[in-house]
Amino acid sequence: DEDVATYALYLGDDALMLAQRLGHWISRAPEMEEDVALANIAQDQLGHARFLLSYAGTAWDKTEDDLAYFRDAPEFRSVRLVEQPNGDFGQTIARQLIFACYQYELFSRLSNSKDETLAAVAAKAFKEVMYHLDHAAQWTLRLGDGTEESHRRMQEGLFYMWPYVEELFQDDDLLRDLSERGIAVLPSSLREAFDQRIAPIIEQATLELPDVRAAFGGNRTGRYSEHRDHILTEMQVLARQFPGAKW
Amino acid sequence: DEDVATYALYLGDDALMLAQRLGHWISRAPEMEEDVALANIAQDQLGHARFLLSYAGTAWDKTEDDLAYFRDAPEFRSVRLVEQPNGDFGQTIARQLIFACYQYELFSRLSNSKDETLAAVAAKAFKEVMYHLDHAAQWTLRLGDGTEESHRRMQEGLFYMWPYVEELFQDDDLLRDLSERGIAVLPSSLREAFDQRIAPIIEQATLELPDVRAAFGGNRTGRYSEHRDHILTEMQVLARQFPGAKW
Amino acid sequence: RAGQERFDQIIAEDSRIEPRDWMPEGYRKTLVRQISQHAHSEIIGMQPEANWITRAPSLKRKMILMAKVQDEAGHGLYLYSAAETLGTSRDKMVQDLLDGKAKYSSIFNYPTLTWADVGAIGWLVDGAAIQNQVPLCRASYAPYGRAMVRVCKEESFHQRQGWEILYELSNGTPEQKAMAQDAVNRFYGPALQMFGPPDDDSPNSKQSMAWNIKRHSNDELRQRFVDMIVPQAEALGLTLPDPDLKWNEERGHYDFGELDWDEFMSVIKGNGPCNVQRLQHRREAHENGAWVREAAAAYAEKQARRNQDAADRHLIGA
Amino acid sequence: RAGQERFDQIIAEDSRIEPRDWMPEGYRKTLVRQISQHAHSEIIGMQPEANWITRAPSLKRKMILMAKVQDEAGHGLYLYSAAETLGTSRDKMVQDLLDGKAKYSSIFNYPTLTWADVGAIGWLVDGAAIQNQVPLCRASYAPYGRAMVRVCKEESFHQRQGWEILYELSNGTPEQKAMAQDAVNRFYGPALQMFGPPDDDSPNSKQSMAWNIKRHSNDELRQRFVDMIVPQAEALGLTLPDPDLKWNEERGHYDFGELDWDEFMSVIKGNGPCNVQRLQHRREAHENGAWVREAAAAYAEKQARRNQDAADRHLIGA
Repeated sequence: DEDVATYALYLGDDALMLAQRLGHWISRAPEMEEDVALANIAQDQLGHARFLLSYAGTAWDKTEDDLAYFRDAPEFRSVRLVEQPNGDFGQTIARQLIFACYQYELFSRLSNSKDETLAAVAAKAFKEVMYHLDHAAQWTLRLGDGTEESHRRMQEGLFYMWPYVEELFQDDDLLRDLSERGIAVLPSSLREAFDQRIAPIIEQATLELPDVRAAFGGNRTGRYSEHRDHILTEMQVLARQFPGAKW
Repeated sequence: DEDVATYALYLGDDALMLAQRLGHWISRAPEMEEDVALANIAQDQLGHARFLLSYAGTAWDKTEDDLAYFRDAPEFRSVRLVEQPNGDFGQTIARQLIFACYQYELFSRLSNSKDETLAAVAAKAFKEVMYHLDHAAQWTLRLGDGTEESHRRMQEGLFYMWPYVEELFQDDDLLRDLSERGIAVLPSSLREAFDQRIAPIIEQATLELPDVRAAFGGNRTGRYSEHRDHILTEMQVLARQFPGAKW
Repeated sequence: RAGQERFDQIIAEDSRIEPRDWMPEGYRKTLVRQISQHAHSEIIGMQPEANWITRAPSLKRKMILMAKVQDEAGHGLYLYSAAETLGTSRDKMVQDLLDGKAKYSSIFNYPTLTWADVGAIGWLVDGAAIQNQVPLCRASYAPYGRAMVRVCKEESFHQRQGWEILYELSNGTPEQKAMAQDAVNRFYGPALQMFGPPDDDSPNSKQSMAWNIKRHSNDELRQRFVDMIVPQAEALGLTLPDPDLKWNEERGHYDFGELDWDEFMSVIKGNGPCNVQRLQHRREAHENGAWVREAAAAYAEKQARRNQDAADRHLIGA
Repeated sequence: RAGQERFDQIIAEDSRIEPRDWMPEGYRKTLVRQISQHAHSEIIGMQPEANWITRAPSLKRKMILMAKVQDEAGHGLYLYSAAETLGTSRDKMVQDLLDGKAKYSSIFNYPTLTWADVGAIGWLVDGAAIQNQVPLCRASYAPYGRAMVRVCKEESFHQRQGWEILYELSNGTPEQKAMAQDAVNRFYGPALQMFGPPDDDSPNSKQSMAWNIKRHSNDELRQRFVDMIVPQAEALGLTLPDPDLKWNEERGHYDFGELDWDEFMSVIKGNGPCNVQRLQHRREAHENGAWVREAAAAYAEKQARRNQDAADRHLIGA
């Protein structure tokens, strides 16, 4: 079913891009414990990505690596949030907080999908995302309610990432159709729960919900971010240098 | 003459890598005037690179773009200094100062090469390098003798780049042979003039010559820097995505 | 009173106002706003194209692109200088930009997703800019006019270079041609919107025209631009993404479809695809450069003191 | 006096010293130096491999590589903890590293130029590390031994994964095989040098062996390592870059050629290809993270105060 496969690409590409971004932190984190923690989260996301891309690939007779390494930028389906640069640690935590809140709501519902494979991956991912959310929330508190500088940086991180929140909850025809069939979760249906989950964390961290408008475009279409091509350039370079090689 | 062509690659690859590094500054410089200045220097270096790679290509029936875009990392012949990351502006100025002093001495002598093409490009490049040297020296003075922070950063920049100075002056069989034929300038013959040119600038800037040892390896061999592959990944991505295409 | 009369006379004669001349406050404010917005557009406008400098697919294209983005920095500098003659400092104007208080051309809030976008920006965005700017060379405020003369000379190169990029792509492989068409599809509408809202919705235009700053209405300029690019698109072998576009024999112009003004207003208000990204890039450059600018200032001050000391010593015969 | 006797007895019995036990200053210092160097090596050793995380050529390899570099961070943490039981704080040890006062294994001053280097590091560098570390699981200082048990378990995975990378390459395309051979050529000598200088030039070894910290001499360990990797190299179909390498029937060991000890000493003294780069990478991470660590500390303090206030209020019945 190509529709289900495309949906798996939506979710898998998100996880892959985020894993790639987080992977860059390893050996550069503010504490050695964070090298470990960020590597953990990166591996979880990469794990989701591998599972979802492999599943998507069954529809087109492609492997996870075919899909990860041999699609060009316009063919990816990720949202712009996960493609945003790491920036400083505050910016990364802002991205993590938003995405973990979103994935928490998504996977808790997707584990009831009528598609058994998606239900299984969501159930597994949900347990991991609980940790990601805890990690992001703890750091949001520490940074927001830490020093003046950390408060400013964390607030700026949220400001930078917030334009890409709305895209997480945009529906399209494919999603509407799959959710009617009980396979996908309709993104718009998650927004309220997301807001209720993230707002108290931001408030407790003495931070403010950013007053910034949603960035036009996105919606998993050809209107992706300028960053995507840079991410893929690095990720795909070696695989493409030796097409057909095994590793 | 493949030896002459290889020598042209030595010099051309240096200029190309540096142009690529400097090109990244454009739109990110500390003053808008510096966006202009660094773009200027980047274009000069790219101009040298194009001339030298085109000349080298005549020996193998290759174009400048064949050589720039379709060689892999081990086939490049650049020194490690020009591959070093931009870092902050102080680190970039340190790299500029060292390389401009080197190119100043190199081109002033190479303009007497018995190879007329090399002599011509050196004569043209020499005039440009006078400006690069002035630019780097002025900034070295401002940063070294500016604020406490700028002094520290400029000193750290020199410290970071200094391990790669010695490689600029290393001879090899090809260079010895070509210099006996009056075509190349023997790098070791430039060292004294280089030291005499750079030391007073560093001193006047209230900075110290770094007490750090030369980095083993290099010598335009397979022992290049970890950075080279990253530079090429970005530089070559599009050309390689469409092999044979015209632009 | 005498100043106002003299000013009105200069305008009536279509002569030029110089910085030393008296001018009404509204005229000064309008100019500062317009020139600084123009300067900001040049500076922010560096980013979408600079995004491709390190990835340009041939060394020749890399060279041309670096020169082009450098020109934009240069234009920004001329224009800030022109605005400074009106009594507002560049620092103040730049700070307004960084604080999100100042506007810049909303076209630069769109991303450059492929190499073809560099071509589309050159052809369409610089093309529209020229259409806007050529009449500004005759703006009543002399320093602005002089700055625009320099800018326009370079912009026409840029437009030609953009057209050439698209020409090569359009005559290249099918993938290259598709890339070119996609870029034109994305940039066509926003480029037409660079002339501003339709005349009915452009309340400030009338006063600017009365002051001989603006010479043509938004819709006039837009029509000229469309008339210019249609044959150019044909020569490129690319389609302009407007089903209503067709020659109107009667008017002697091309008719074209309604533009998406909701999108335009929404991008202006801040939700373009890259508004936050563009400002953050500029802020980062500014903040990362703060220590450098401080060092330059400290050094200049030390040098001045040293020169003064030397002069003093000379004076007392030391 | 009683402490010394007790210490000597524990060593004589080949039992374990615990942090609460009395120990000679030399023993403590030797251990702090050795364990912290080992911890630094894990932390600096993350860099050459992390360099390939974003470029790993398959998702499976990317996953394994991330896990591996993560393990190294974990090993660093265990080892700093073990060293802290000897009374030196992790902050102090890390500061010594950042100040260039502390050493780490000089192998990490070599660059990873290709993907095959990740394999060569796994196979040769982790292989040598295991050879060094397995006997350390029985080191007389108990916390060190316990840390090494955990480390060794994971290292043997790593060596196997490195071998597998090289196996795939060696059995892949000719370019892949050449890449693998080139990596082995570059890492073989430095890997053999990881055991330290020849026994004649290793003055500290004797004391360490007397204290049951070290169990085998440098040359013994090196020999074992060579004996182990020669058949592994054959299974890989790769050549070890040593013309003097051959089986010695009489000794029951492989003979091998003299290593380049001048290069070794010079890399140790600071002129490896990447010494400055590795330290700067570490310093940058540390400095860029300073505000984060300060925030965490400030937040922890606030929380402690809040808890205290709550407890106080409870106490006074408020």
